[in-house]
Amino acid sequence: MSGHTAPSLLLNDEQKMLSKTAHEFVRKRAPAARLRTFRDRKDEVGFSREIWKEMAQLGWLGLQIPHEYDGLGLGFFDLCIVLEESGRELMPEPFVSTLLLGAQALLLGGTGAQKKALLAGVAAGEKLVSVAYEERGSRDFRHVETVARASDDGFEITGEKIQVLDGHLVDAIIVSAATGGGAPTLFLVDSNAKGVTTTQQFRIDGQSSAIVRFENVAVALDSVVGELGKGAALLQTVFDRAAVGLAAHMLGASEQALADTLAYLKEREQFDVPIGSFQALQHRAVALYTEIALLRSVVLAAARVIDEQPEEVPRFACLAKALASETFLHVAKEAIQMHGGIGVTDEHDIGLYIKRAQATYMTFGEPSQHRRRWAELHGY
Amino acid sequence: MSGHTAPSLLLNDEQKMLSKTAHEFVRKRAPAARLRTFRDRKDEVGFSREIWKEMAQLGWLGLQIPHEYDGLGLGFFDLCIVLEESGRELMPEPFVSTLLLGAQALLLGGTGAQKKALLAGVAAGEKLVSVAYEERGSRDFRHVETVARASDDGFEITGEKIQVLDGHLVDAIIVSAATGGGAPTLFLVDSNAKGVTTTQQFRIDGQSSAIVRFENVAVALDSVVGELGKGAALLQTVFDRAAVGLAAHMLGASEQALADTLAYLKEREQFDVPIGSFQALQHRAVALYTEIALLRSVVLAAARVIDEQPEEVPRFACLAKALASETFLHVAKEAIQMHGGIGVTDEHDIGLYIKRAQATYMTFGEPSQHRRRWAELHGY
Amino acid sequence: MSDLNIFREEARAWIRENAPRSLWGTSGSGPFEGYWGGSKDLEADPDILGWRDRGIEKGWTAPSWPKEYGGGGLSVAHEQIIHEELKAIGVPRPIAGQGLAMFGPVLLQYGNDEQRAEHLPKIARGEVRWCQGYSEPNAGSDLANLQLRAERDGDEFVLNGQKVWTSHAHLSDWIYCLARTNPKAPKKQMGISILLADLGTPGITVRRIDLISGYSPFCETFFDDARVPAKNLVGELDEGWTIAKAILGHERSSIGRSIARQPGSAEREVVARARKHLGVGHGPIPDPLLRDEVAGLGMLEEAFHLTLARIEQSSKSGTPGPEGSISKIVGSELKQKRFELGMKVAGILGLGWEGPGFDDDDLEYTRDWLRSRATTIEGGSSEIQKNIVSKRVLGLPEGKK
Amino acid sequence: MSDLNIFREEARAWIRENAPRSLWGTSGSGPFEGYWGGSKDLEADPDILGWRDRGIEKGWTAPSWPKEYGGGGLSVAHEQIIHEELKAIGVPRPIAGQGLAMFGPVLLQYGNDEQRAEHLPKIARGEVRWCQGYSEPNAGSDLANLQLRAERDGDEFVLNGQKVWTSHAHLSDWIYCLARTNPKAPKKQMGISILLADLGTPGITVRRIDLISGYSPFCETFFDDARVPAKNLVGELDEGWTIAKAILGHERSSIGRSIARQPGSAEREVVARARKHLGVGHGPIPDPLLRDEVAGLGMLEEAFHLTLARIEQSSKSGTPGPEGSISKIVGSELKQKRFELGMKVAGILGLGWEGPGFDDDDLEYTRDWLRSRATTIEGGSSEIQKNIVSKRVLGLPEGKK
Repeated sequence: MSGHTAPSLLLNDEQKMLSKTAHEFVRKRAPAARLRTFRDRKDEVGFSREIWKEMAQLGWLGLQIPHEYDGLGLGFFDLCIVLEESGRELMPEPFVSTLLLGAQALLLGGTGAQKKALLAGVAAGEKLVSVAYEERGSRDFRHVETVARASDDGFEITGEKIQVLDGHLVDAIIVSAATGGGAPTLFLVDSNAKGVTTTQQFRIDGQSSAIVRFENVAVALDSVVGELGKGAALLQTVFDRAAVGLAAHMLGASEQALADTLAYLKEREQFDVPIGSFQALQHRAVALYTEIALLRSVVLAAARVIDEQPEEVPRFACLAKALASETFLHVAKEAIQMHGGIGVTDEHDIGLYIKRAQATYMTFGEPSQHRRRWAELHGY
Repeated sequence: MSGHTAPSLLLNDEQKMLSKTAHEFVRKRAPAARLRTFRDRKDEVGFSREIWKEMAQLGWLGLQIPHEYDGLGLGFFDLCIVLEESGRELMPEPFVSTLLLGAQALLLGGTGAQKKALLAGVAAGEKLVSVAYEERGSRDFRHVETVARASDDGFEITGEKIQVLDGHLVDAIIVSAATGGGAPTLFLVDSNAKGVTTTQQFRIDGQSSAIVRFENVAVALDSVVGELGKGAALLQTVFDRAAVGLAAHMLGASEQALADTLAYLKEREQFDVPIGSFQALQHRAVALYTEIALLRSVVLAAARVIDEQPEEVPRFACLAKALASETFLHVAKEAIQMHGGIGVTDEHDIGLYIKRAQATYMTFGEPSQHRRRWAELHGY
Repeated sequence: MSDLNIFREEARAWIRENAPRSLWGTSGSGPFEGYWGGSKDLEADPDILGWRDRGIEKGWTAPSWPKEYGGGGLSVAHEQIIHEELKAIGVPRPIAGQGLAMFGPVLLQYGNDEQRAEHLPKIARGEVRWCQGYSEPNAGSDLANLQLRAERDGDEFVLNGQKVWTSHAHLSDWIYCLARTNPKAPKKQMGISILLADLGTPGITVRRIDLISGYSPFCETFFDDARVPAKNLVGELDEGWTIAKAILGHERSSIGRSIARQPGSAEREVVARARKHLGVGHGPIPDPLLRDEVAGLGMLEEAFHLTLARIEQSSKSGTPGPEGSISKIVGSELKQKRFELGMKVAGILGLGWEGPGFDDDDLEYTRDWLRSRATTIEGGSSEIQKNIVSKRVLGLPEGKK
Repeated sequence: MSDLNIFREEARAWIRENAPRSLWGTSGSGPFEGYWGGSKDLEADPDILGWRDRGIEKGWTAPSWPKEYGGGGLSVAHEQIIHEELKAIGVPRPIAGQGLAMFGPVLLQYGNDEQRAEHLPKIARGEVRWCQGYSEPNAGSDLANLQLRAERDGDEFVLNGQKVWTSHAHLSDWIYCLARTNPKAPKKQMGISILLADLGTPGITVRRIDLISGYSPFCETFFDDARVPAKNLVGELDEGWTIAKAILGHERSSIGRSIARQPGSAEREVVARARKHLGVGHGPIPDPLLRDEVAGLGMLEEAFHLTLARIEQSSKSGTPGPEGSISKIVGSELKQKRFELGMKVAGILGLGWEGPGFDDDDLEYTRDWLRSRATTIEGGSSEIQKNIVSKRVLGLPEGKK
């Protein structure tokens, strides 16, 4: 993509201001150290509902949600600005479940009624929505063992989903279940519906999640999201966006881990000099900086493309998520190594980054899966 | 392989002496700079017949050849000692064609008469033998387009082989050709036989090679090497040994390239200090040293295993060749980079190593092919 | 039959007769694997305690220590045979740990008779457990920068400062540590002494350190006007650095080896995880990229073990090569790669910290993966190892740092 | 319509009318692509010479130079439009090379009127070709260590010493070079001056350098009591280093960009080679490992181009980010990876040096692969670039080296 055909990769003045404000908010209000607190008390929520509400009041949750649902009607690009900052402190708030999965599924496939019922609540920070798609027995979201059997006035869903992000906390769950012929369909299910049970799970990265079991859960015909039997294609489109949004989060996390490491390299002295004066570490730090600079270009482009060139989204989603996964994990490993002994202690924040890095690496496709899809998209 | 079950990886006193003598001989008589001379005058031989003869007189060509064919009757391990030293100066003499391909094919599959006709000559440095197996149309030696049609009193071979090492110089060629059902059989062909024509080829690495064409070349029944239709299995066994021998050569080349680079790092000054005092280069040099140390263990083990544990040869051949390929190419690239500008000039020897590295990388299987076979051998 | 061969038969017979069946196959029989003794970590298993007692009786808790100090009075060669025979059936040494493996030998070489008589028998009997006090917050890679102050006051030294990474300090009775006895020495390597301290001494407190993987045996040990008898000085005053370096060198060369488990085990472990998590019971791992990575790991593992074997064979033949210095670097990288790949094949099922939805094996594996990040840091970081190889093996000029 | 837009239409029209059809699509239209002129490398193609003449006539060989010096008297913005319109149809600039791209701007900024009047018109008319004399055998990464001596003797400087990597010196008429005019200056960056020399001066000899890839435009240039008029000093005596640094900075930032070819071209090239050498005309590349590597290359390429675009957009908006400093590092790595992968897919058919059995494309590719090894060395090695980024961008403390 040459200079004059590349999408615009710059922030306008409002976006720069948004970035700055979000940066300050996150660094001040939502330090990564919170993750240990939530973990140690086995917090039933795992994040701060107040902070989520505050972000809603600042308009950040509704950035991309259309005016008609009380959002600001801006772009996915704007949302990514906030997501990037959320990554700096590894915020466990429900960005992925609600803004990247639930809201995108509704925006892309929801009926007017479904959107109306939920999107305004999402923008207001009052409603949480997640998508339940992971199963124990399958690593391919196109193949589901959860089934939705046609009933007199709708469907009955039975099955189990694992690691549903915020699954025990959300108001509504969009679940993939096999309908006639085995192809998945997405259904919008009220979390309080009879037959839905959740069990909280505890992951290394502190992202709230749950096992969600569906036992003959009755849903009406109008609970289908998108088209019957076409859930896989819709999910793929949702994942493409979610992957880009998550990549923005990972970009922020990588940047902060490097920033913390650079600060440590300048401050920590051994052999009577700052360890950052050792050339071997300098060159490795430059390698990290370089990877992050590439990642930044790619994330900005992918976010822009979601708003402006829908046909290019799959290509850029692969690119952004593959690079984000490799870069974040690499940065996180090097950050620990350069911190030395304290880097592996639980009390220092830098070790939290590798846990999020591993979790995000495994979410919405590993790099090799994205490279395979990229190759297919390029015809080889 | 734990300490007490690993094969012996040490040289005995005779072998140490052999290593030392060969080292001195190669460094003094056969400097890598010769490659440029042969290349620039388009030398029809591409190596020194005198040096080959001298090495024969020193007993080095017959180290592994049995007493009955005028060899010393020692092991493949001993041969690898000389091969390692030959690698230091990238010797283009016909080690691979004659000692690793031709002689091994005869030793493993030759009839008494075939061995008798050639092996003593090989040990004496008077006869050269090569194996012709590469074809333009196939990258799998099990599939050959050269055919051997049954005739009244034998076969008629027709086809073209490329990059036959020393193909234009050898006395006899062992060629793979498809017999009934398409399975390859190996035939021993006199180079002067009617219908054999050769065209010298010029490769980057200065290893002599040729296109060899067979046009209705008549061979007798007793020219079959090994069994009819079982050429592929025999070739695989030959390649396993050849891969280990070539890995020994690559080990020597890697060691010398690193040694030359270390010398340069100590001698070259920039910014008023030897560039070898820069930590980033130091750590990269240590990485090379480490890889070479691992390669040395693996090559010694593989060579020993050929002599003592035939059932383990495939595993160790994969291991040795895969590591040798990755290590040598990595060392060669870093050697140039650390030499800076003069590293890429034709007049400095260090640039010769990358050419040999690329050629040997591509010979007897690339690393990924060896890893695949390794996985198969380990049942996964 | 040589003396040693006869002894091997005797040792084998005695071990197989005396080691409780329940312990067979439970241990790699290394110096740090097994029951560490001491007054704080009480063991309940009667078989373990019985085996300890049989070992003490026989003098084989410390086979090569003099009998007067509770040892077996045997040669090092005899001791090695005992350990090999234990390893052959996977039985732990009767007692293991710092005291026997590290501190005892130091005291034998550098201590005085009074110190030996006081401390060694209690170690050999597993009554007193020792830990090591080396690193400090500002003395990690640059260990000689240590600042724990020991000031002479009459018949005592008064200790003030802090040690870190004092493994198992919370379970130990005594600590041997490096302290700065002369802060005015012209070089920081000078003015350091080795002192022994009872961890029950007033002013000494121990605080556990959790790692990113959770619980760990690491501690911080604080000294606040802790008074230690002057007779607890090992070796000469202000000349402890030489001893410390010797211990460190020993430690480094043993770490690489200690990382080495059964050859092929890393590869088999990852293959087993791939089969479990990819749902393929046999045959090729279906993802060719993963299969290639597993094979690469297997090859690295084999190359590492062959290199360890080569080092061992060379040192036995009296011509140790310089390759020993790389075993820590390669071993720790191998360990990290193993866990990285094992995590990769597990996908999201490797993301559990605790609790429902994750099985115990996966949870433990994930903790081990996190723990493995420390491997390239502890015991001399890879960077320090590379500096050492660069200077001592490759002869590259000392950087101005 | 703005002035510039009107000018763009005029430029487009003029170029399409005047550029010979045979040259369309033949060039990336960069500053170094096309006919370099001079008295030694005579061009025979009448279309190229005709295009040169039309360019000279129009003043568009050097659009932004003053008219009095043979330029077009236009603004830099106008010049850029001309170059964009050339690029749009792939027509080379009427004249290209060092003189127009590098030396001319230096003379405009730092030279005096007499020097400008003497040299610039001949460059703008393509009559005199220039080369650059910077590096020396002992002044590569450490350029300030240069030793070419220039001693004042009356109205002349007497030059003794050697330059290396003087690209195209054998085809050039003049050289601008850095020389040491004061060997006693307290720092090595001081006492350096910029001097111009006619390569026909007695005592100057040029020797070509072959690379591992074979023929190259590089030369060594030797000075043996070569006498140069004192008026050939550019800028102040002994103060040439500042100018040299400015030129180098410009050069570095342009190298990364110059490596960048058409986005996606590296990936397409490797895919085409895979199809040719693996015998698959369409569909997936059958080897999943190779396919994965190709996709990785394609992703890196796209990320690189997006980063170049981001740098360009930032600099236009007046807030250039610090990322520019990495374009040389990434661009050169991308180039090397491309050729390494292209060689890998060719197998043994990539091993040809010349002659029978190898097709011309493969032979050229192999030479290009070898040539690519220099990419991370020339124009400031990757190591030097990393030092620069470490210090100036990351703010890491200067090592004591």
